[in-house]
Amino acid sequence: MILVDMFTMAAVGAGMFFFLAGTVGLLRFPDTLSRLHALTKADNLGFGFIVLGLLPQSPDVLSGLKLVVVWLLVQLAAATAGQLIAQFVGLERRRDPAA
Amino acid sequence: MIGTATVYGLCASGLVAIGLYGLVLHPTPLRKVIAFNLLGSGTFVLFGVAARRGGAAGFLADPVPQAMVITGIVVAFASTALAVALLLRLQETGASSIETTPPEQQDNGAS
Amino acid sequence: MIDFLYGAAALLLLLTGLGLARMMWGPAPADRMMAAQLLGTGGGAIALLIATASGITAIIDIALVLALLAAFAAVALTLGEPGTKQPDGQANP
Amino acid sequence: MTLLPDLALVLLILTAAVWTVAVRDRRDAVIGFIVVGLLLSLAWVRLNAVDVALTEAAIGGGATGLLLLRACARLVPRPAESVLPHPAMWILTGLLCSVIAAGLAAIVVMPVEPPATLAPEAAANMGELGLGNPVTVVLLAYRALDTLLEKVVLVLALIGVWTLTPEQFWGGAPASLRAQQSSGALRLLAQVLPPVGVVIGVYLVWNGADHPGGTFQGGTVLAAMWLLVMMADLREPPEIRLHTLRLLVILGPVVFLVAGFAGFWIANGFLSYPPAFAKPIIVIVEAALALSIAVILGMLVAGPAARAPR
Amino acid sequence: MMPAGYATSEGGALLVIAVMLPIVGMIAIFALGLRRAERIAFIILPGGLFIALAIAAEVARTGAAVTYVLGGWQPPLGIALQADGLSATLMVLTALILCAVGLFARGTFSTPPDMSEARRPMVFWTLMLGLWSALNTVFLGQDLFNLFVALELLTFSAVPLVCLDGRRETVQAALRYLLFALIGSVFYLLGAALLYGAYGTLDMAGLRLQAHYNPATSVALGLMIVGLMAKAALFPLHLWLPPAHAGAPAAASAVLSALVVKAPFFLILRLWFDVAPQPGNQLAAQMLAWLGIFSIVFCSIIALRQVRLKLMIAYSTVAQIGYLFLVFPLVMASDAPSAWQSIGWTGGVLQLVSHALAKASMFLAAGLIAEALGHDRIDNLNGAVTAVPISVAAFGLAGLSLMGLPPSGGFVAKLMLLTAATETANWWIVAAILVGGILAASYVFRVLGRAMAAPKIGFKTLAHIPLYRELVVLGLAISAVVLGFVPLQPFAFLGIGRVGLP
Repeated sequence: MILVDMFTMAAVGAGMFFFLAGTVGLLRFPDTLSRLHALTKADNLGFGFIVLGLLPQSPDVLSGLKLVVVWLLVQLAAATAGQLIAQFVGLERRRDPAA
Repeated sequence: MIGTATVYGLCASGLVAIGLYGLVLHPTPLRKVIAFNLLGSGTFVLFGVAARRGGAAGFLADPVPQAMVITGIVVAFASTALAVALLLRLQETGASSIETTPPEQQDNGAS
Repeated sequence: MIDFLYGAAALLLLLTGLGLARMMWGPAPADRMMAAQLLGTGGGAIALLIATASGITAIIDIALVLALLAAFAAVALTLGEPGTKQPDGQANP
Repeated sequence: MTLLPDLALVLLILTAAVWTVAVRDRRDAVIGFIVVGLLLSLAWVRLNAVDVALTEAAIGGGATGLLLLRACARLVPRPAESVLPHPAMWILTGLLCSVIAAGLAAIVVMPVEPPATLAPEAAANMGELGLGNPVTVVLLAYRALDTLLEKVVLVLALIGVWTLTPEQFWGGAPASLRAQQSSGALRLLAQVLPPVGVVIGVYLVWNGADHPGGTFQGGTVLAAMWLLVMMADLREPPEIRLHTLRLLVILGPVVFLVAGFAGFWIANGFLSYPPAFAKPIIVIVEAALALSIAVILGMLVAGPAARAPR
Repeated sequence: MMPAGYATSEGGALLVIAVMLPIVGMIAIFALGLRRAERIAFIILPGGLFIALAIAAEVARTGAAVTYVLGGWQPPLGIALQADGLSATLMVLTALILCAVGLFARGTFSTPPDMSEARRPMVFWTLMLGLWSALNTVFLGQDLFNLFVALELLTFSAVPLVCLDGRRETVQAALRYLLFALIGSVFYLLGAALLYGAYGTLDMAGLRLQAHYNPATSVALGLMIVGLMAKAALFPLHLWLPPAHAGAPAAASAVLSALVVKAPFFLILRLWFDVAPQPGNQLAAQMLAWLGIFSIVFCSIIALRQVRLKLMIAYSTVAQIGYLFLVFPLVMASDAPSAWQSIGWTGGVLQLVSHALAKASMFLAAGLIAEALGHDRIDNLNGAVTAVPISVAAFGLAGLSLMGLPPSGGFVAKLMLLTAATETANWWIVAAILVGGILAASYVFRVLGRAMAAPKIGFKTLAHIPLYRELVVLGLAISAVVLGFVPLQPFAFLGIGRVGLP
């Protein structure tokens, strides 16, 4: 039991670290595309580690399954949103090179 | 002693004030609609505070105000949709804000 | 354990909350949208942590809906005319 | 437990709200509003109102944001006209709003003892119906009339939006929701997500009888999936004269009305259910309502017809 | 929690049908091929009138309120509908006016033969029926949240009617109307949230038993009344009304002016006398009356200066609504044993009813005049009397009621209000009623003078108006006049089923 809890703490802690990294990147990086990169990292790794850490704590199989589905959906959303935002930035640059 | 519900009660009051301010002062309809939604959210949170305080009989929160909020959110969405459709139509017909020309100047047979 | 999870949720809220600053600074709509994106996924993670800590599994469904609609705002943004600033004459303090 | 996280959340919500109202650009304001919605769904979790949190997540994060962003995209960009309201005006308004907020705050910090609640009454009558989710019971049994009328409100809103169709386009299809630039990523998302989304939507409706969730949350998720498919240009919005569309719109209200009137014969009157069949009746009504809500919300976002019928 | 003790009475099911029948018709029109819109509406209209009359008869027969508890769930958990004398009266009024308007609109909103479906007929008839259901729910509802839903139903039916013809000004008016209505709804809902937080019930009877003076109650009722004032277009929140009511098609304007703005007033009345702790707040009553006085004087003057006929009538609506708000101090200061035995109360209700009939008739008459002449500029109405003589006559008869000249319902109503005001020494109200009457006379006679004048050379009518449409308008005007023959005393019927503290 203790071992499981320690695993959870470690994994959630790691997830928090990546969220921290993502937020810092979002705030500190100089241009939009590198900020986007940092954000995707937070979504992928941060969320992944938190789900990984919570999995052993889930009370029943359905909840565990839902956790995995949530993670998969976040991956998909992050990938798509990243692409779309990058495209959006590209379009914006082309239209208005000064920006 | 301030409880969790009270904290959100203050949140509700703040949202109401902010929404009302935007609703009164913004000249453009779209911004008014956004402000209306903030005002509505504040109102709903006020119901939520009553719900949370009313948790009893094995329920963590009183279900009656929760149901009212869900109904209210649906109605607020419908209002937003109608308002957006109206303001887009207004643009198509050539006006750009709700500052009307004085009605007296309109001149053609009504109905 | 429960305290740890609640603590983690609170910390995560603060972290993602900092992202709000990016929403305000901008400068491009894409930057603001990224902040919204971070709050969406962060909100999902917070919901998962609270669900596990409180034992109310229904809260996982909230994370599910948030994750399902996480990309929605970004998709909707591409409906817009890219690159056109659309000040609507509003200049409130 | 400490109140600090709650205070932080409230602070974030209010900051985002102030920014939403104060920012100049209207699209930025919409993004701000979406953020407020996301944060509010967490607030609803803290208020122990999981059903509402689900609704807020589906509506605030999905439907309303999409509706408003689409409006931004379709409104012509206008040069900034600096109509700064007169200082006296905004000071006065600010004062008025502060007074109202202070009044509300003064009332909410003094809770009544014992708390005013209908929870015990709601709990006492739940056994008869065999449903586990008290909010669903309130929505579909105790206050079924409100819910029924609210569905009529939705139908009327749709008619109201359709009224704005220019005469020559009546019966035609709404303007396309296609994205600015076709994108492989978007198309992929629109192919992968909807099957999952539909399962989740159905799950929310089904689960709503006994656990948080229900018709509106499930219906909104279904609508969101439909809209996604339309935005990825895999489907066009349907023509508003289509008979199937009309039938889907009224399916929910009709089933609800039939169940209501059936109460005159099989139970004690309008909108009452015989205890033995209460759960199946409510689940059928919920399913029909969810389908109608999905179609109505989708069509409300799509807007009035903008093309002549084929 | 004290159970309010509702019990379904014998004819209770009629109340459910009164609310649901229009909805059934609306859904049928929406689904069943819209070519049949008008035909379906003409099945529902007499049906609804019959139900309303049956409810009134039941109230009169039993001498008590008719009640229906939905699903058998006792309020405050569940919802009850209840018809007392006042709500039965208003339901009959609504049914009568809607039937008249339906007859008037017959043909103008029918589907052209070469189209499978047209926008205007479908929208007009569905919204009319939606409106009817909303009004009936407002009159019957006993639960403040149920009434919120009813008010929203009303808004969503009324707003699209304003911009039915899609002209720019009407879309603008509709948007403004919607925003005002939404602000009103949010204020109402805020008040409801506070009341629920304080008492754990939104059932009116339950609140009446529990409500006492405290900050929560006062703020809640204040917010709700302000919200409803915005919806009822009381000065200074009236700005949305004139463009909205003037822009709608005549049939819709008639319903909006005659009925829709009365629903929020009815709710203010109920909040004031059925929910608020008694005795009511003297200061608030005086304030409402003062706003009423401003409405009467200010908007009558503006009406006098209008160029277009429909806008003039719309401003006159705001002025006439002002009279309704005079009721509060008059009833409170009266020494009658209960509010509804005072002459001010009866006068107020009579003003509501007679204005509804007169204003519906006036808007319809204006519509016919505009159809016949092709415009509605007041200065150019010469010859209207030769084109549509009956409509001009109806306009004049309805005008009697607005001016408060005998014989008319408006005369009796204003006389009762005047009597109540002199009895209670509210001299400002006396002055306002007299000035309002003079101003109304000026704007009505200005129109009549033009309409009776000889036509200009080359005058021709643009459209032939079928006789039955003119007769409908005349019928409404005559009923407003006939109300003038009621006795000058409180009606017992209006007090049936009204409970409350002495």
